[in-house]
Amino acid sequence: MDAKELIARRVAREIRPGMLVNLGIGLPSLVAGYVPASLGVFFQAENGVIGLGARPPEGMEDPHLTDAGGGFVTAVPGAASIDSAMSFGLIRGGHLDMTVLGGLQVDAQGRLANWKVPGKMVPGMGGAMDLVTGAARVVVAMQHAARGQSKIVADCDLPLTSLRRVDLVVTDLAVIVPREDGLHLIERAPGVSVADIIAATTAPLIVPDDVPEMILI
Amino acid sequence: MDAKELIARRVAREIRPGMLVNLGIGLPSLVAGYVPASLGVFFQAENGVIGLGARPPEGMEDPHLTDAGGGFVTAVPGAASIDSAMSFGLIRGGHLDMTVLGGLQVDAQGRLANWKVPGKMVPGMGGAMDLVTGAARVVVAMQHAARGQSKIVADCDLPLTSLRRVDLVVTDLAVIVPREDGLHLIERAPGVSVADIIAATTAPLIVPDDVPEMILI
Amino acid sequence: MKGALTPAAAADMIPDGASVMIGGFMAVGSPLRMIDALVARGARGLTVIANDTAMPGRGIGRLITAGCIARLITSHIGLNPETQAKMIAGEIDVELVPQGTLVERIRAGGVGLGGVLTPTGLGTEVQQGKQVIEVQGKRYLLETPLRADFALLAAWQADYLGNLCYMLTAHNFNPVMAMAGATVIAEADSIVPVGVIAPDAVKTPGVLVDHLLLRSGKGE
Amino acid sequence: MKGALTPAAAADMIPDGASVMIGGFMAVGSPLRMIDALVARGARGLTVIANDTAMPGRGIGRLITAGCIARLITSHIGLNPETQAKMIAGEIDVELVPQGTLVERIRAGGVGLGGVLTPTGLGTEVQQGKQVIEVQGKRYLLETPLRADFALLAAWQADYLGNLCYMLTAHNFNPVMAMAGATVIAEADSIVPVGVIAPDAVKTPGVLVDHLLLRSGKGE
Repeated sequence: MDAKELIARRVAREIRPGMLVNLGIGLPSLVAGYVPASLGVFFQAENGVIGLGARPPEGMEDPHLTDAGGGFVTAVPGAASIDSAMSFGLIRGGHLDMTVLGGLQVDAQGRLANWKVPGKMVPGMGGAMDLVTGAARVVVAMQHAARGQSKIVADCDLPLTSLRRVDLVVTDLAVIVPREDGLHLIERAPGVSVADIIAATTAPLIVPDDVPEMILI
Repeated sequence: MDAKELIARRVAREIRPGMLVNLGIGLPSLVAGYVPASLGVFFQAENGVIGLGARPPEGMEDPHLTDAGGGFVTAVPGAASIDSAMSFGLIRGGHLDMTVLGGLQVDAQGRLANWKVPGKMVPGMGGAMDLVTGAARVVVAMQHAARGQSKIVADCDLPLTSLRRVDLVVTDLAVIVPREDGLHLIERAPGVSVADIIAATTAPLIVPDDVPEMILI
Repeated sequence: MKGALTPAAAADMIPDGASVMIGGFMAVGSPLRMIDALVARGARGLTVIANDTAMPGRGIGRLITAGCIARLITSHIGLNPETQAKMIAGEIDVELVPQGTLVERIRAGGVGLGGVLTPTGLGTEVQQGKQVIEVQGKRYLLETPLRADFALLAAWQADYLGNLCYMLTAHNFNPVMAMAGATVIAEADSIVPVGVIAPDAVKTPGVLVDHLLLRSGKGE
Repeated sequence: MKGALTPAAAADMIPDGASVMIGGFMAVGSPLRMIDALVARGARGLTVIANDTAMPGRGIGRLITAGCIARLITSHIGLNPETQAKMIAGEIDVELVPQGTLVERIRAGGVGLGGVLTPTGLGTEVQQGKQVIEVQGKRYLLETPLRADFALLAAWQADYLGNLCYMLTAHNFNPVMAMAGATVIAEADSIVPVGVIAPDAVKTPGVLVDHLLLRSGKGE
């Protein structure tokens, strides 16, 4: 299993029956593939649909029905079309139960940076700032390191997405819960030791005596 | 012709082809009856329809289609249902070409009072404050006097509806244009003299040499 | 959507003293079965947020007559002399709000905005006690957001996920209130199976609705 | 509605240097014929307000490639490296705005509100140069309203009064932009006679629309 699949399968376990969930583009969008239909979860795509369904069969795509990355999708029975004002009204107004977003950095205060690398890459924040500010629960799904550098850092040196402390960070090495007193390591990936995680992390971690292995869907 | 019909017929002349017009409840609502269908005017009822039509035939009323006074109406071809947020978005956003409202008082600065008589009658402002603030053109349609008292006064002693100067006042005696320098008398009702109007008005009026008689639709 | 309720069960969920938004404009688009159930239960001390109080004997007018309401945030009570009389007698505390400001305050509450900057009411009694904010050389009143413990809605059609459609002038305050109640209860003229309402026809997504009333005649 | 135009005639109405809102999200729900006509006319110096610039060769991406845009107010340019390169080279002045803030700023402009009070962006780079307003003990950024000389919309269905319906995820920014352009031009997949669209299906009332594009193939 590759790192992305591992992260997506672990994040999928966070999703409860009946939730309204927004998945960011890229890695987070893989999570939908591991959420059983029986949970009755509704996925929101912030570009305008509640009740996002899987990719349609070849030849059955509709140019009016895409996800936030511009890829063709379907709609489940009971789906609703919404405009951008309603979409972000749901997000900012606290009606979204969970968002899963990618990250460039998370710091010791649990703050996320994911929209800009000054001078290098400026994709823009898109919906990320509203999602992190407004969603009831914010889950960051990202690789633990990029080009050998820890993405979990003492202080973000990249521009912040929000002052809000995210609720959970899931990486290919670990599951971390940011709390007021710091970053709590609560799970490790299969075959990864606590020492491996500490070595790969520049932020200080709070480590309990027992750090169980991730259970995956 | 009674006073209300006179006022409604004179106000109807203000309406231009293709306008979006809101008529207040009571006297102003009579104006619609004198606007030729050929003008292609759309009437908005602020409770939720653009393209208000006449009262339906007996037995064909629909409880989901009423005007702002709660009376049964119809919808013209091309009508649109709107919710209250869109309705007042149109009003406040300057998309409404004209509103015709009743009044309790208009003062020498052209300011309207029409929502409260302290201690006696407190209907509430409903949509009136938004209409007077936001409509491109505000026409007040009212009797010139009530219980022998002029309703066109030097200073409103009733609570104001808005600081905005209204654009036109049509009464059973006169047509008055409020401008920065005061109230200009521009027309008189059939058979009414300028002296009659001055006698019936406590606000100072600016009177040109020639005050023509109203032309009615 | 958590389930479908009888009007009586829904009224039992709403405690005395609760704040309650109620859709409708002169009783058109008001949840009439919910209102009757609140009257039947003898609700007391409610704070009601609604466009108007209709007329005596109709819609929200019934809550006025029955003495259910202690506080009222509304834009118009001109067609209900009972409301005016109870206000003047001090039995109901009434806050009068311009209609466009009222709907935006509810919307702001529902969509997580901190308030409304509106030119409406500037320089009038409505300004009293409020902050005036200047933006790009123009002055606006800062009006605060409104939320409520409950939002009671009327819809034309619902499905069992809680997706709602409204009809003609019965939309009015219902779509914005759907976003601003902590618990949202909707009564619909008809309830259809999931999948019957086209996505483009949905005006209030079901994720906002907590309970539907059972269809009239079921379980009553 | 004032009339139906060819794309070329519509593009001729829009002078160099104009501010233009353009609907769409990654080119879905963008007025593609209008965009091509602006490119064909060689428009220059436009200020474009839009959610994103799609990708090179698609939707608003074509305006970027053709050098029509001098200033851009947008939420996301991550999938268009040309936009990023031109921004870094100083050829396009880009203001990045959180998506929910962008849509509310446009709505505020369209509905006559003085600004938006949002928690989004507090304490981030987005806060720079902006007023922070405290309401009921919480802090919000004051974001200013946006309006434009033109709003260019895409709709699924229109009638000849300019009433518009949108389809699925092609709604996005179109309904709010319909309120915020001084002149509003819409292109629709189909145009039907007046009376064919049910009042409850109209998402943008025709009174907001100044011009429709003639149906594809007519007058081109």
